[in-house]
Amino acid sequence: MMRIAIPKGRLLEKSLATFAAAGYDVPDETDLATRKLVFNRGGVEWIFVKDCDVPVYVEHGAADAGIAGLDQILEHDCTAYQPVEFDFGRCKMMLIAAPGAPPLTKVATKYPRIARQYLDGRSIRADIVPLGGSVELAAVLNLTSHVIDLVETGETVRVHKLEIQDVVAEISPRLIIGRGVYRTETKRIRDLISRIEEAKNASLQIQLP
Amino acid sequence: MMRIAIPKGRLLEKSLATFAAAGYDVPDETDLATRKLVFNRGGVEWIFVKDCDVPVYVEHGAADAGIAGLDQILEHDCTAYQPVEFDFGRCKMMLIAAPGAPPLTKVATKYPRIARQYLDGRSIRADIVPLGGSVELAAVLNLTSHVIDLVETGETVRVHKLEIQDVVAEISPRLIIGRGVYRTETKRIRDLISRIEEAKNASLQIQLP
Amino acid sequence: MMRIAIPKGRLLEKSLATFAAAGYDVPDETDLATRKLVFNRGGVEWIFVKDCDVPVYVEHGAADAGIAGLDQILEHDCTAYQPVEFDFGRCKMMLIAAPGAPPLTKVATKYPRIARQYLDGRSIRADIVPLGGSVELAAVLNLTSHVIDLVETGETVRVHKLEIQDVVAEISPRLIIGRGVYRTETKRIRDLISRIEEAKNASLQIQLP
Amino acid sequence: MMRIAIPKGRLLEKSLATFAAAGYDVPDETDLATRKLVFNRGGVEWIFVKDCDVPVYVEHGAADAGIAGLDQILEHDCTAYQPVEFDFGRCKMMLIAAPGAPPLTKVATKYPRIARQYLDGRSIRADIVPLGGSVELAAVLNLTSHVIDLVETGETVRVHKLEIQDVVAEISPRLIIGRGVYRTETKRIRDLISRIEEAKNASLQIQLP
Amino acid sequence: MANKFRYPTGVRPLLVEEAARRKQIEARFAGRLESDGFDEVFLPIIDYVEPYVQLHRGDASKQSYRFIDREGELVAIRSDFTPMVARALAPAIAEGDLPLRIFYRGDVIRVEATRLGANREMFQIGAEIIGDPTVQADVDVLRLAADLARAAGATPVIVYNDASIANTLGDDARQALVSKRIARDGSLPELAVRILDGTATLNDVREFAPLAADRLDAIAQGAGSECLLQLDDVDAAAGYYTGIHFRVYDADTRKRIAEGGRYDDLYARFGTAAAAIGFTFTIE
Amino acid sequence: MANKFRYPTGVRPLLVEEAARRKQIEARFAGRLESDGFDEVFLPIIDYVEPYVQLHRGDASKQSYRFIDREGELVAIRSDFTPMVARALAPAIAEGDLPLRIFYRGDVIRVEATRLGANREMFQIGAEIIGDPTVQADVDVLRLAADLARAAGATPVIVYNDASIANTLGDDARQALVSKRIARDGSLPELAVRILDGTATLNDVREFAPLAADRLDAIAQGAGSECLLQLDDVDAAAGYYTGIHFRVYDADTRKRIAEGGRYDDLYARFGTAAAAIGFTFTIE
Amino acid sequence: MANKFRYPTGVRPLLVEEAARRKQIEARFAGRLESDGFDEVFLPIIDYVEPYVQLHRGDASKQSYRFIDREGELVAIRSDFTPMVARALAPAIAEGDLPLRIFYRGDVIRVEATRLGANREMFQIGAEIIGDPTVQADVDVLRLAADLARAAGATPVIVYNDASIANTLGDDARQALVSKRIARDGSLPELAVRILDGTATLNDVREFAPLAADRLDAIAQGAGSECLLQLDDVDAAAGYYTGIHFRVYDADTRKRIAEGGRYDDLYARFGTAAAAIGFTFTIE
Amino acid sequence: MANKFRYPTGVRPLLVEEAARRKQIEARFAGRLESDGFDEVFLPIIDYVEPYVQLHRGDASKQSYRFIDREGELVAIRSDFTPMVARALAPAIAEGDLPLRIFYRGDVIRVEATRLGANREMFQIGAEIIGDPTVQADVDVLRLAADLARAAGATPVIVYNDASIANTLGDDARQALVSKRIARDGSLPELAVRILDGTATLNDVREFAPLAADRLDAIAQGAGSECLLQLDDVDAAAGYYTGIHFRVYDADTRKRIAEGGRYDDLYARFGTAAAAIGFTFTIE
Repeated sequence: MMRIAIPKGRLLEKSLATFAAAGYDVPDETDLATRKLVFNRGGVEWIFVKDCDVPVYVEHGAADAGIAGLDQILEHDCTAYQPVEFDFGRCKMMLIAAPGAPPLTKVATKYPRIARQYLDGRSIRADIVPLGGSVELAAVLNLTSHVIDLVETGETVRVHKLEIQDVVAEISPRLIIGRGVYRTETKRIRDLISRIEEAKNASLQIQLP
Repeated sequence: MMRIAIPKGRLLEKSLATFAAAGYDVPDETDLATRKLVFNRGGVEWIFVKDCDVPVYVEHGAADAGIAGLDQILEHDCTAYQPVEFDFGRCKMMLIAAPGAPPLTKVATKYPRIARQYLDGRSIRADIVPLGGSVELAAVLNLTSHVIDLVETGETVRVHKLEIQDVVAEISPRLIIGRGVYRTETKRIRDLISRIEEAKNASLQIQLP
Repeated sequence: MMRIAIPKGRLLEKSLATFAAAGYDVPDETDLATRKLVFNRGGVEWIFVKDCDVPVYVEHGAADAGIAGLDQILEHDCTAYQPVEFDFGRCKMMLIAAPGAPPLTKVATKYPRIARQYLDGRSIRADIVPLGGSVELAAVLNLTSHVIDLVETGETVRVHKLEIQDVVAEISPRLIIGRGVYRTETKRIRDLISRIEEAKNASLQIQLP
Repeated sequence: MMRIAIPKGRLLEKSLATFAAAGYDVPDETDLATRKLVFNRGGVEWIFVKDCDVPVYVEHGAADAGIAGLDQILEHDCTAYQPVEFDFGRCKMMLIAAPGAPPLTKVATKYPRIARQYLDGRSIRADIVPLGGSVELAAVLNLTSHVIDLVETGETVRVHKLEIQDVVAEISPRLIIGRGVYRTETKRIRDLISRIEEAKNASLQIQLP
Repeated sequence: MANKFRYPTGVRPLLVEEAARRKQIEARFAGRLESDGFDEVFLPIIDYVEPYVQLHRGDASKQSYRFIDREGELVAIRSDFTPMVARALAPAIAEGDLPLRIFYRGDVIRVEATRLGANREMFQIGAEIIGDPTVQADVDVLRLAADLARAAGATPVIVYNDASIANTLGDDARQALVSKRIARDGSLPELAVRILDGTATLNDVREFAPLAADRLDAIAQGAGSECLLQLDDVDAAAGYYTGIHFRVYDADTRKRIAEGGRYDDLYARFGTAAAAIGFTFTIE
Repeated sequence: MANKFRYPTGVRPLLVEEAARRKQIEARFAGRLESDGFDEVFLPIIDYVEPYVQLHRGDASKQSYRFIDREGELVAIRSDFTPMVARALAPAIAEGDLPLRIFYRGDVIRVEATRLGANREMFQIGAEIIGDPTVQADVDVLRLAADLARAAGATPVIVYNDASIANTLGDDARQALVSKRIARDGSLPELAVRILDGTATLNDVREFAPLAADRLDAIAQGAGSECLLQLDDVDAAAGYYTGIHFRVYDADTRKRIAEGGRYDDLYARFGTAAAAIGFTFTIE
Repeated sequence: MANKFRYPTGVRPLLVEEAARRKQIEARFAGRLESDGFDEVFLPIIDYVEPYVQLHRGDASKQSYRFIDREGELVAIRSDFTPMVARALAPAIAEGDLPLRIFYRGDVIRVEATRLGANREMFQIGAEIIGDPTVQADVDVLRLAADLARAAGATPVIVYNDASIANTLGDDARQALVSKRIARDGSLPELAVRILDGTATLNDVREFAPLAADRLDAIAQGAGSECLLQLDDVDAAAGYYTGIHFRVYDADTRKRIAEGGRYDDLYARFGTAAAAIGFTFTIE
Repeated sequence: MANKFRYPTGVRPLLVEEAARRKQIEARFAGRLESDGFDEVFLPIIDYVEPYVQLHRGDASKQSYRFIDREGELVAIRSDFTPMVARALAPAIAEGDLPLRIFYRGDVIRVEATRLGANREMFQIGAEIIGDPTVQADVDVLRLAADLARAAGATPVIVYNDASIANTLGDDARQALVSKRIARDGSLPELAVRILDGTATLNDVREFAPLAADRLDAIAQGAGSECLLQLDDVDAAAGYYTGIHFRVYDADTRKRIAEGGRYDDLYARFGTAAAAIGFTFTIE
């Protein structure tokens, strides 16, 4: 039986919709209303984990496939295959600061690995302060002059009277597949991929006109 | 003006109650119902951050004082002073596994630093798999054989049909004070400490029959 | 005034003859019969030192020029210029062993640096035992199975009933010139070199029938 | 059969005399007049090697015992036992320079290891220039400001108009015994030692009155 | 250090039971290899970095403990066997000796901050045939790898491909095959798309890489049923493989347990041209 | 580096013949030890320096390759087995398991610019009995060492002494015994002089070190004829030996081939008190 | 390495503007120190680790870049000046020269995985008076530190204590003072509790540590108003301080900018007994 | 370590008098450079090895202290300034800023087992003009070097040549010029023989290397009388010099005190194309 990891956060609904469109029997709203995190449906074991944990389950082979944002894939240096990139849930990793901020020497973020790569790539010598949440607050309260965070609508940035200084990375959700299962269960995995790809393309065409 | 960091999570109410008992004018329920995270009350700037970020703000001098669990203090290797230990919110960091689990070689946790120290101290060579949430699920789904997590009531452990194997650490909330402010604002900080200590002792006497 | 280093050993006579043929006023036999080692003649200070010390004096700038065998030049890793190579005093650095000797694992020599380079170049892992003299005796007395030494006539090898296994290097005497003096006294040094070169060529033509 | 190494240099006669006084049948003058270096006499194989090579033969077990100056023992970092120290052939390792020499920054010597230890022990940062002979000449010709060399009578120092600045080490000849043979041929070696010791004491008493 | 029970990353002692278990595994492997005519060589636990510089893929060198020795040379603790075998044997090979059948074993130590955990000491045992460029050698080695995997209690699935094919497709196609994410907008060769989709056949490949296609055909006829040709099993960098490149998985755990292939140019780099094919099992 | 055939100081590959020879020696040693009830343990090729700091005699630590690891710790490549065995086993010993009979083997790598040459890679194989403080264990170990030496083709001469005796004589006497040069002017204890001259008996020793004398007496009665008590075999520093300390020589080559002794305090340093005696053979 | 603009942890170049700024700061410090009769010494950027082993507090040695040199010695890149000054000067001090006024400056490089960020290169400039054990020297040094802090644009708050007091209170009390968490159940000396509460006076201290109390009294009379005696400013380990120990904070940023104190035993460790007091400013 | 006064190879402290002397020299150099409009930059004492790998001539990298840092990267202590300046400045150069006049100073530390002694710590001070490809820049730099040498008390002799000429003569001729030993049997170009004999003129050179000849002509007209064109001053490897390459000797001691030249390709390697010429004085 195949095990698929679904992110519990902002990608949850679209992820389930995609699998449903691909013909999978996914857990429904009644299921989700329970506190349960594991469901067997249509020969698949669906597991619901935090967004940031999807790449971990797939990398370790504890899930065969999953849907994860590129932010989490990069942050975990996840080596799983990423055969399908989705059009929903796209956003940007941004460098944000208060207007008139001094040069960047200290930056708060939930993504220390991505931040490190960004800084190194621009030869900026700055300390990274890892935070667990409310990252923009760090710039407001002068914990750091800058923050690096995911921006969807930009509302949080505006509310905190901050401004965007740079795009760190374009972020999109991807279907990820573990390397071991891809090699040893090639047939079933290729079937999964092509069904998801078709569902994606179908949804694409619907959106188009 | 003094800035005090309050954890938004499970310690929120007791933390505020303690400061109130110590005579501080703390934000009230109406305040908290807003989405705001920063309040000025009675000459103090109260900031509400994630539990895990309190030690970060205090360590960096972005808050003068705060209340943080020992779990977060240890996990961040925070060097702030810890003059008062509270009696509320105590719990235990536990090593948990399914009944009949194999020897520990891989452990999932939200506290990788604490886990590393625990394993090293027992000469156990095991991989640590850092997770963001639902840690017990890792043992259920065989991502890892063991998990290390905070246990308050033990309910989660029971629900997942796991069992406790060892106590990793006794966890209690503490008042933490930054080193720089302690030295340069000694008088005001000592006043804060003694007021909190009195409030704690008073509440202690109330609890005693 | 120029200072020239003459080797006291086997190259002494030919060295002096070369400088004489080049028109220099060199110390004569009466001089050499004294125990003196330093002579002023014709605007040159002639110093007589051990063969192995000529490269040292020239390298350190304590002599401007000298005559030294390639064995000593290599053994001291001497960086002086070697503008003229002489035809007298040629010999060979040889690898020598008793007939039927075991594979080379330990070799005695007066030239440890040359031996090391020889062994490394052939990927032979062997210990080098540095000796001060009577090197062939080492193979006779089984201090080592092999020796590396200079061979002129081969007489010593025969007397000790040893045999030659390999040629380590072709050795010839050279005129050597210090790098500093070459650059700062270019004119005088070039004059010295061309005089010596002519004297060498003249002697060459004499030898040819 | 035992093999004993005799130094060919300044210690030759006294070394042979000591073994003779101890009742050993040593090679006589006629023997020494030949170019031979190995002799069998009275159940002992006597080998004649350069002073500096005695410790090498004993250290490697190619000779069972020998007589060597402390200068050569130290210079070769020889680990052989030194059960008897002789009263003949004593001299001193000296630091020598021209009158009014500048501070020591470069020193020529035949004993680079001993020189290094001397300099390190006095916290003197100086380059060592290893030479093969005529070491005092180096100070005369300004190759180095100082030299470290063995001084017996002091004649060489006076001739070169140099002066002694310090005593580097007291040097005496010693009977040396290889470690392996000492342990596996204990009886015969102890016999050798006590005979040499008696011979030494006898000669001591003769000299006394 | 704080803790007196810790060992450096990548190593730990094996006490009585574990040592016995390790010895049993070793014996099973070594016994089979010896009975097949393979001779053992012992390779040093440290070696210079420089001779291998051009062989390392990407940051591989950072995976090993490295340090400067007393002569100022950069030295690494062994973290990969195959190039070491070539460096050790190349100067000693006489043509008349070929083909040689060699095996080796020992610890490899990696210091890398591996992704998502996994910092264990590893034991490797490997074998190679030197001087035999034939398809038969390829097939023999595949069979031997399968047999050894079975002897170790695994259910082998051997995925193989020819390392030279990816070179013919261009960098963009290679990258797409590595990530498994193909732009279906016609910007990539159709063959690449078909390879990824699993619809490509050796006939499709033959057009671009006729030798590799023929070779794979011949191998397929000789190889056991546990061997699966997977044309999309492509690495980001070529490494030293020149022909067949395979990985052995355990179908039960889905973990990779061995890797191997043909590296006909490797010995020439160390001074003696000789075809070679081999594999290495990694035991944690 | 200049030379592509060189290997770092202290290591080199063993190709087919040499590897076979090494395996044969290993098999002979291991076979004998296993049949005597010794169990093998595997020890890591690298370890931290710090746990062993107080055990090293003089500049011993400089003999090994040392480097700083990624965590800033000082790490060394294995150059001596005995303390490693104690560190590895001590935390795992349960009292009921004792006495344990353990053996181990592997390469040790030394980088030292050794005096007068001698820079070869070395293979060591050793054994020890943990938790048996009796004279019988001392005698058994001496016999085993002699048997193993014979199995390796040597003619063993085992020189032994008790490491605790030198401590009772004072530093001056120790130094004299180490250098074998004794001032005969009455400044040293008479016993020291007699020990050096070879005239001291165990009765002489008994006055100063009664326990050691009795122990040596008992050992002498059980030990084979290849064992020679040599009271002047004293080291400059005590090291970790607490009782008998012996060296095995090959009478044919006069080379030392093994060293061993009793180190009853060593395990306690690593957390579990247990008497222990063992030895290590070194094969170049 | 991936990135061609990166520099190793703890260092980076200072280009024109930054270099000019640094030079200005240096000039301001050095000018003041020279006009006060301090002479500069230059200290090496690397040194052996061993001479300082007993001086390091805890894991301090792991904060610096360390490596093994060509002779096998452990060497560290400079990460703390004060003990280096003592090692350099001690062999050169003649008694007649004392007191000496010395200053020094230079980069210190730390490699530590610091808590919560902070991995910058640091420049230090420090001064010390050697051979003057008087209270006046203590006071002079406090005043000098305050003046230098002002010259650097800071508003100095100097917190001082006597390092010898904590030794008289016992380990439990020291630990309590370090963590600022005191068990108020009578298990600790009352003095410790009062020190933490800020109610202890020098008279209270005098009972336990009369010399330190008198000394602090005398210092208090001479020290400027920016100096605050804080008896609870206690470190986990004594380090090398023997008397006054102080830290200079900038009241504006609440950051520590300098640290210093009296270390009368330090020079003796390097061969020449001499009282000494000094401080070091750290500029990021 | 044996000796508590020793410092690692290549470093030692400078106490009061020596430090004062060094400061005086520094001040003289820096004063002159600043008054000529050169701005100082500060360069790190350690840097990664990798960015410089292709620039090193031969075993140069072994001359420096090298070690592996906590991230597994190979790091070296500074042993040559010029490429470091380019790496530090290249990313920061804006075209409008050019030409830049930069100087730098600091210790360089070499660990090499130098031939025949000479293991001292060295201080270097250097300057360069970036972005000015003209002959005038060459002449200005030669004059500046001569002036600085005089300011340091030396009698400068500046030997110069064009590094590009040797490339046109072929490897054999280069080798002959490096060793100064020419085979006079017609096997080498006649120009090489004449260069060595000192009879070659720029007209002879012009045939093979017209640009270099014209440039040297122009330089000769502008350069002071202390500058000597020596066409036989050729190095074994080209290094990074692309045009004039010169060495400053002190005629009194015959020692080389500075080296410099034009390296118009160096900045491009670090990301920003810019002509550059400079020199470095080395003070022991």
